[in-house]
Amino acid sequence: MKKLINSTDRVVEEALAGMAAAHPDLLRIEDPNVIVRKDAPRQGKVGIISGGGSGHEPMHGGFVGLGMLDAACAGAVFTSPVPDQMLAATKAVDGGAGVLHIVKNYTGDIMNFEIAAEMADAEGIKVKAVVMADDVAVQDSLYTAGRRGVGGTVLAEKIVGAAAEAGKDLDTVAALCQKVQDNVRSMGMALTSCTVPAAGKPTFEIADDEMEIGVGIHGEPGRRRVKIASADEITDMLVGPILDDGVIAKGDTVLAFVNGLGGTPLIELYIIFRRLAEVLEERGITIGRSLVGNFITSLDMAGTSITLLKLDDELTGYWDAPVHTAAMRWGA
Amino acid sequence: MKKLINSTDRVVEEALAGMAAAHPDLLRIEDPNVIVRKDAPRQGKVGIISGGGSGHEPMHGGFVGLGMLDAACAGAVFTSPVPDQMLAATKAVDGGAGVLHIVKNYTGDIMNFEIAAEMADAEGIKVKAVVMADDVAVQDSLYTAGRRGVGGTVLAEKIVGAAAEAGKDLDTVAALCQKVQDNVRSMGMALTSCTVPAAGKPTFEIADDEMEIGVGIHGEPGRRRVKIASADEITDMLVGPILDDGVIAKGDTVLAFVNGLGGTPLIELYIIFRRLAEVLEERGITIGRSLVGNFITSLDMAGTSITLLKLDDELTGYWDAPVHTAAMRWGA
Amino acid sequence: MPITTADLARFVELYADRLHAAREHLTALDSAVGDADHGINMDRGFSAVREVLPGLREGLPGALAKQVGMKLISTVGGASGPLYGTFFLRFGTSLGDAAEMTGADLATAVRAGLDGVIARGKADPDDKTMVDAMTPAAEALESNAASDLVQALEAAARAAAAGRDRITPLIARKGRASYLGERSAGHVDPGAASTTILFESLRDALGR
Amino acid sequence: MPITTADLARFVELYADRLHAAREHLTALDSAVGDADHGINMDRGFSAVREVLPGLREGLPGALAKQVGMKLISTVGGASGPLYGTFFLRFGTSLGDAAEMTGADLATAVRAGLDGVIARGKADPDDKTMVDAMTPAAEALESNAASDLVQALEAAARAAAAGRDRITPLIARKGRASYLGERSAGHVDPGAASTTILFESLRDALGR
Ligand SMILES: Nc1ncnc2c1ncn2[C@@H]1O[C@H](COP(=O)(O)OP(=O)(O)O)[C@@H](O)[C@H]1O
Ligand SMILES: Nc1ncnc2c1ncn2[C@@H]1O[C@H](COP(=O)(O)OP(=O)(O)O)[C@@H](O)[C@H]1O
Ligand SMILES: [Mg+2]
Ligand SMILES: [Mg+2]
Ligand SMILES: [Mg+2]
Ligand SMILES: [Mg+2]
Repeated sequence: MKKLINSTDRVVEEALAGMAAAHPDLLRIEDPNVIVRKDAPRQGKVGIISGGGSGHEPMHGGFVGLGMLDAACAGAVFTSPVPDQMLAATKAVDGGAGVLHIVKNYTGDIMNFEIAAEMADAEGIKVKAVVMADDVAVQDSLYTAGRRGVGGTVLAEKIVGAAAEAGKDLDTVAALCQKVQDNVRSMGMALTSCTVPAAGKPTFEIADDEMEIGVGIHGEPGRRRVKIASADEITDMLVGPILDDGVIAKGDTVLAFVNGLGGTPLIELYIIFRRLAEVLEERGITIGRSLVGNFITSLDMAGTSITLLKLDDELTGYWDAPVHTAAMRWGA
Repeated sequence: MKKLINSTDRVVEEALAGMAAAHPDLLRIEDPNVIVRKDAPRQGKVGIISGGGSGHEPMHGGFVGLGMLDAACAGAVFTSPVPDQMLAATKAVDGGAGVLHIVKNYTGDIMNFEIAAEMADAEGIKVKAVVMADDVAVQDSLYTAGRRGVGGTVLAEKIVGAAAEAGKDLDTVAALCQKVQDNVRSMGMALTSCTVPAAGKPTFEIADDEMEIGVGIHGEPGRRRVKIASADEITDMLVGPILDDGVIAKGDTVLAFVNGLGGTPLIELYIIFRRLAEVLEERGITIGRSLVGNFITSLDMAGTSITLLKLDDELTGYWDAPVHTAAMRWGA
Repeated sequence: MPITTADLARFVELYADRLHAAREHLTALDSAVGDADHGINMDRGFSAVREVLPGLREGLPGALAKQVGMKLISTVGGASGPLYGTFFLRFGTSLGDAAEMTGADLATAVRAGLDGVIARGKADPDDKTMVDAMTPAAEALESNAASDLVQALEAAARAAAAGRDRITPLIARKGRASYLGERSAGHVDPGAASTTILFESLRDALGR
Repeated sequence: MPITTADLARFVELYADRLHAAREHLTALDSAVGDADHGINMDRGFSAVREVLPGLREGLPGALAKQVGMKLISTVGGASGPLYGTFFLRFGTSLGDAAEMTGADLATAVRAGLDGVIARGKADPDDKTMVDAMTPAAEALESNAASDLVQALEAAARAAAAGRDRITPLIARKGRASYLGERSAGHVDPGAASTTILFESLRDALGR
């Protein structure tokens, strides 16, 4: 395992300390491993919090700031945070208008957020939760834990954060978050495994001529293991199932998001974007907005994911609204 | 070699096509592989161009836009662009006020930019060139090709771009670029080699327990090969030579830039930043501004580089000025 | 012979030791079907538990179990944190203010813990989770409650292991392993493995 | 027997073939001391040259060499592009409008090319660059100019190879290899290797 770390036990704490040192204008770190917007709580504003296992940076801590998250909870690597964190975050950002929990659909995240919501409720804070579950690699059936929350979460946090910043109330931002979920679909693939620091070795073995299609952001095995293919073929293997899911159709305008999983350089992501634009054009779908880069990663995994969000004027407006966080910034 | 590409011959062209598809609001691609700011040339504004081998994305193409570069020339992977490209870029951005070439100090880049400048001169365009050479890993002696241009280039492009946007003339922006060069120092290290697509295998072999200190951004071997160390020790090995170089001293305020080389995830970069902040504090140096992320990469290499720029009000003001490019954006 | 707080503390300590020893093994199981952290998670939680254990030895068994549960909830995270946390919390609640417990009390407490796990995780039988190891263990304790404690604990440990092995060929329908669909068949469920270690530790700590 | 445009074209073609064959080898040499692209660069440039060659066979030898040089400058990039480009450009300029060239003209043209390389790259002798292979080759051609062309070309090829090998133990002081300092000693310079192939191709194409 080759990593820039000091000790496998202190990875998350030290990374958060680094964030605090790098972005004192944006955020502060509170115990236990909660990244809080510098000026939280803001009276009368709905608080937006999210969180999950670490190892997906910049998600979620890099999205704390104006127009996006009020706080993020950083769990151990690939492990849902504990309820104490979500409770601390909820209290830190509650400005009297209630708090929205944006939860990625994983068994652990769901349960820990649920417990936190029960605790917050007991303390008299109004909490709503919306579950993101946009990964079409998982069949949406009774026989699974349901679709995973992946790239769509990044877009939801930006859009919902803008609405909260604009003064919308808790019901409205929760409904907006659900609207993003209803209109966003993603799928990813890996060329290599990630290595969890505490595990010390790659999560899965994969041959030099193989790739994993439909991989999860925690190195969970995907839909199938196949022979490695060209960037164009890979793009097609990801876009196909997204479009087949039926949410996005001919005539729609989308936000096209090509994400890197941490070990893949930007030059390759643009090669994927080239083909994505070509496929969408062929299918009569317009790219209204785009995002290319490492936003929801899987430690050092090489690979990519594609996320498409069907846009309308409301979503586009919130997407374009000013945001100032460590990892996403415009108009401010 | 595991990469998201279609053919080793088309890597650069296809990545540029992807950039054009993703950022039509910012840039256009002109033959031969020149990334030009959408609204170039701007009458009366000094044109700022840079360029170099590809494989360092987002540098330079990701820095084309408002307040930064007017054009970037993308050479083959790790190979200086050819003079035709710099000439085309120079012509595309010349708005009558002359053009600044920001050149990284590599033999090939210097010679190719020189030839281009001779050609531009023959066509009556006023060109000045400033050479960036901030890598303290290379002894600045007569016995080398001189220090390499690395992370300082990113900062120079931002600062000089802001000055040009503010209407400064060619001599002024050239002097400002030289001022950045005089006040910026960098050093990098690698945990793994990069793999040049056309070469198909890693540029260098490195054992699982070794790292390369002082590596170049093209996978050039560094100062020394040593046993792998902790993130804190590595940070010290990079900051030490930077501070020993004498440009930055106790009492100074710096822009602290921790850069990823392409295969290293953000979580590790923040662990490096944590120690960097600690060391600077110990040395009585204040962090005025910071930048953390993958800005000047080396394909899929795992590793990091640290860049420190001594700030004054002028440099800080230009750093803070609005910028809107694919990879760096604020205030716009 | 009734079970005391000291016995319970010895069990928790032994379980903590064994989880630490099984850290790599459980993580390897989770690599195959999940995200390679189950051993790390359990070890982190029980290391934290170990630190608070001394302060709990003097109190009631129910209080000890509840504190263990709360510590797990606030240190483990993931799926196993709320589940094992709830198990110990409900286990402790079931004991009430009793100063000691019988084998029958133990069976009741384990059943209460299991019910909590099911309420929290909503796993059905054969979803291939820890529930499939915990359920037969709880049943074994119940059906042996009248007889010798040593025998009951031995039966529970065997039942947990048998449950773990029985579901190995199944396709997972809950947790991360469910993403794998058919590819999950043939892999040992990490949570069922850690639950088996729980009942083995219970046997070895109390079943002298 | 004078050297014609056809001869020169045959040389360029043979050099292109041999660079293509040596692509991996030259790149491997550059991996050790540079950025692993010298073979790729040269092959890219001479593939482009090969495409324009047919149109140049009918013209003057000087024009052919100049077009080769310009093609290299506009397709190779890196250090070798401007250097080899300048070599062929100056080589061609030295031939002027002559329809044919003698062995002495060839020696003069190579010297002019070498001077161009030195002017462009500012390498001193023993900096461990292509100049250290090109210089002895140019000298061999000059000192054998009066004698048989076959013999002169053979001497030049041997001299280039000897130059390449002579500098292998040295520490590089120009180009990327200079970053290595003492670690560059013992490695063959990629540019000296490609220059040796140039003079070997010249010998084999013209020295019948
Ligand atoms: N809904 C559930 N109900 C009961 N047990 C579950 C459920 N989901 C997962 N588990 C158990 O949790 C184990 C995984 O725990 P762990 O790896 O620590 O958490 P995570 O999956 O969040 O990484 C599984 O092997 C399974 O036994
Ligand atoms: N200043 C110089 N003068 C002459 N030759 C040089 C100089 N710098 C480098 N070279 C030659 O160029 C070769 C490297 O070429 P190449 O790898 O194609 O370019 P780059 O170094 O830009 O990647 C070196 O092996 C050396 O022979
Ligand atoms: Mg987990
Ligand atoms: Mg090169
Ligand atoms: Mg797990
Ligand atoms: Mg080279």
